Amino acid sequence: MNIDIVQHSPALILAVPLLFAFLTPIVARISEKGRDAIFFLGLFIMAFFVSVMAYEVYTVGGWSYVFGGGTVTPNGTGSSFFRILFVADGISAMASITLTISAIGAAIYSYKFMEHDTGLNKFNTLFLLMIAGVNGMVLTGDLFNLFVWFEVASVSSAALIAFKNYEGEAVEAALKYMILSVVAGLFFLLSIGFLYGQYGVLNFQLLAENITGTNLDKIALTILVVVLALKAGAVPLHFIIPDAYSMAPGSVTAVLVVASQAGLWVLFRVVFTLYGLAVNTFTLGWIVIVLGILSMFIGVTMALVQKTVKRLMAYHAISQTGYMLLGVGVGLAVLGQPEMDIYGRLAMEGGIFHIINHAMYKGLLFMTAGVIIYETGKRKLDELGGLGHSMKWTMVFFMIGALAIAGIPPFNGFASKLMIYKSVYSFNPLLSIIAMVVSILTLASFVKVFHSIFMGPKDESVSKTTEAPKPMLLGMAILAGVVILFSLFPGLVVSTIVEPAVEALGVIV
Amino acid sequence: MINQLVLVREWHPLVLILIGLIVGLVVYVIYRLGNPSFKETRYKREPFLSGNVSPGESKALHIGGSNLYWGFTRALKKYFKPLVGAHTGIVNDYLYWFIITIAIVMVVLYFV
Amino acid sequence: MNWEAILMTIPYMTVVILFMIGLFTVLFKKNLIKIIMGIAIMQNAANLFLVSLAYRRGEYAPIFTSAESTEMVMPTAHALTLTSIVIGLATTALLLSFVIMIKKHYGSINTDDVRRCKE
Amino acid sequence: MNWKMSRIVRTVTNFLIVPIIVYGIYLVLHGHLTPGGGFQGGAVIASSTALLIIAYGTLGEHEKDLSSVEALGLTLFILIALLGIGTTMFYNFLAGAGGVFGGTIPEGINPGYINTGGTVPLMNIFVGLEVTAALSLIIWMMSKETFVINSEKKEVKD
Repeated sequence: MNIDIVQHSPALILAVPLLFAFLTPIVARISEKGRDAIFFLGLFIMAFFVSVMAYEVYTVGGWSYVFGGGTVTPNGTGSSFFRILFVADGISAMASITLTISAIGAAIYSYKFMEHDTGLNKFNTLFLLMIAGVNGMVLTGDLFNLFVWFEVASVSSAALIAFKNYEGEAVEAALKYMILSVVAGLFFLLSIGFLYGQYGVLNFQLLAENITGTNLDKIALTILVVVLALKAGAVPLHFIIPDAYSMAPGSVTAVLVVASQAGLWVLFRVVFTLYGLAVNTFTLGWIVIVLGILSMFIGVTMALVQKTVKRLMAYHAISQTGYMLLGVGVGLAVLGQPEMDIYGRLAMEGGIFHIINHAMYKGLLFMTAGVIIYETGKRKLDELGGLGHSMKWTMVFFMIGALAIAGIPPFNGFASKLMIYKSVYSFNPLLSIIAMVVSILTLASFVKVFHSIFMGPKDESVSKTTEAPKPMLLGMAILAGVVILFSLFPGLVVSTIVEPAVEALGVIV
Repeated sequence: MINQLVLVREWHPLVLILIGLIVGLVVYVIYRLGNPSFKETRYKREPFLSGNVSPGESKALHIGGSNLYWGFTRALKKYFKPLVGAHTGIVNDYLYWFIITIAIVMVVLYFV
Repeated sequence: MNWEAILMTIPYMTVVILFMIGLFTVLFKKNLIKIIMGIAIMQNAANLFLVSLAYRRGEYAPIFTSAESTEMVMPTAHALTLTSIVIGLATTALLLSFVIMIKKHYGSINTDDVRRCKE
Repeated sequence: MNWKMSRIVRTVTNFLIVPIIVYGIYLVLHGHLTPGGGFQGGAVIASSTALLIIAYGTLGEHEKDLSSVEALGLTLFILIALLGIGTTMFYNFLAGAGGVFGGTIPEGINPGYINTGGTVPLMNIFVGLEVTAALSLIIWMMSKETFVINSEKKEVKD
């Protein structure tokens, strides 16, 4: 009974968090310590399987894993005609790596962050369920299975948003997040119906082979693009994101950022592999670019006028998502044309590299905001001031995150933004200029936050604040370490992680 | 090998950090050449707050929070007022935007 | 007039009508409970749409042990509908408990009052 | 404040509970033969819990037990799926292997034998367990909230 771990790693990446999520209530009855041990054990075993899968994908190449099927056929045909199929390729490997790093950082951070709250076994279960949901959304190669994991991720993240109750506002944010996710899920179900009705197949690869651009396919594509843009937080649909990020507990927001980026990963997989050249990619590319530009500009201008820390950072998450949409939108616009090799591939690499960069420094920033609220209990920028004197480490982490998000040269934000600027400039100079202006405005708003929180005289009302407890600093240190690692060796990251992801977009393994 | 490891299409973070270190070194050398006995005298007087008494190291000095960019927001009021107004917080408006975006994208994809 | 074809589209017409009713309720009604009812109507419409996709004229239900003939309908659409119903239950239960908590904190479930997270 | 229905309702509920639960268990067990299965059977059994809550006003201090039963059902479901990891996850290793649910399915029209489904009936049982506990918990939590509002007769503007 030799179990080939490598071959089964996609399934085990899902099974382990789910198993430990459901074990938590039982173990919690026996001992509180046991429950936290189970929580971290589950995360580290999942991290092991993610690294095994990623190593296999980057050395040998992707494969697809059929649940309950007879043998694991390399290209997923044969008996897997009607079975649920997981695809382990460049995209899922990179997305799982992003999720694992921020999940481990957030888990260590939340060990101390959540200690004043009751009902912690529910928190652990929901946290693991959200991770399983996001991993499922990214790994799956089956359209309806994608809907199931989309709902699992939405339900668990809505419940986590409503976990800490700030006089009912958190519940309101969770309710809105849930209503929109459910309505979007129903439209998603409609588009699954359109595609299944026409082609009788739900599997990404077989659908991609026989999709022709009929009108019904265009309607299904529109619904898929808009639903996934809603999950990712592009501008006309971004309204739930600021409420959700600002009301969720600090550690949950770091993973929530990756959960909405899973919407982006799936959007790229749908647009590139499922539809590819069956639809007029120039217009589709321009639609994604317009979504990106809107998200960038409106996200940052809204952030400038914000009054609370987390809401400001939430709007920045939206504007950074605009960068990713812009990068990959340019790649999509020139798909199939010769320019693809000149700047299209570079734009896609920049967009996708920006996803993992953003997940790292945005998680870091939200954790610093969480520390400030954990220590002072105040959320509004006007009431905070002079915290730099007592919170040295948090200030250092905040500066690393703020410089990275603003795209200051040595940091990883700049590496991916430079790739986007260069390639988008040769596609259309105006877009690149807008991107640079938005980057300057991002820096402006983070200077505002830094000044109003950390600088200024030592305030008596917040004088008793001490530095954040050790686990929270460790959680932030992990993410800051990854940010610094990516900023020192961008070439390494691009060649090992980002290029296979761009390769995987073109062809389903 | 280092080049392959770090270079991202002509962007080389280590070169920048190296340059930063060198410039830092030069600045430090110039700082050390300075005359340590120089007393900072010129700006000894209090900053001129148009006659008001300076509130000292209290919280009042700290302009922070939302009114840091009041000039920027006031100048672009015509742009910010509708933009901030659009974020009404009512679930129905959020769903309007969702349906409107689907309609627009469907029309654009159909006709172009 | 090809009555045959028109009769075949009746299920899909019902789906459209139901979906529009649900969408109308969700978009224009101000009471949160009514919005959740609208979502439930839309869920039923989506389920009906999935089931009506699987209809094949003259084929039998895919019950293996009592099959009159080997002409059986492909049951994937029914499996999808089952999962969608289960998900519908989970989301409605979560939405309703949120509404209960909002009623406790805000004292009203009208969407015009439930808008502290704005701007 | 225990809010109870009248004695007639309580006695009728005592009689009604048994057939509902038996029918629910039938649905769960024959999931792989007749329409029904884990979720539907669990929902039927959970309706008996709803009946209990309405009649007796309270379910007693069983929240912890219910959430443990739910967690147990789901864990066993995942373990059964993982046991088939030899070939792939969710592999039906019991089908046709003799043993508890491994009987071979006879050809042609037959009433359907319970001993045939492989891991499917086991999964049905675990899902039935989980859904019964989950739905009862949901109904109990929601009714606990509304009982509190009604019983305190708080003036709540609507």
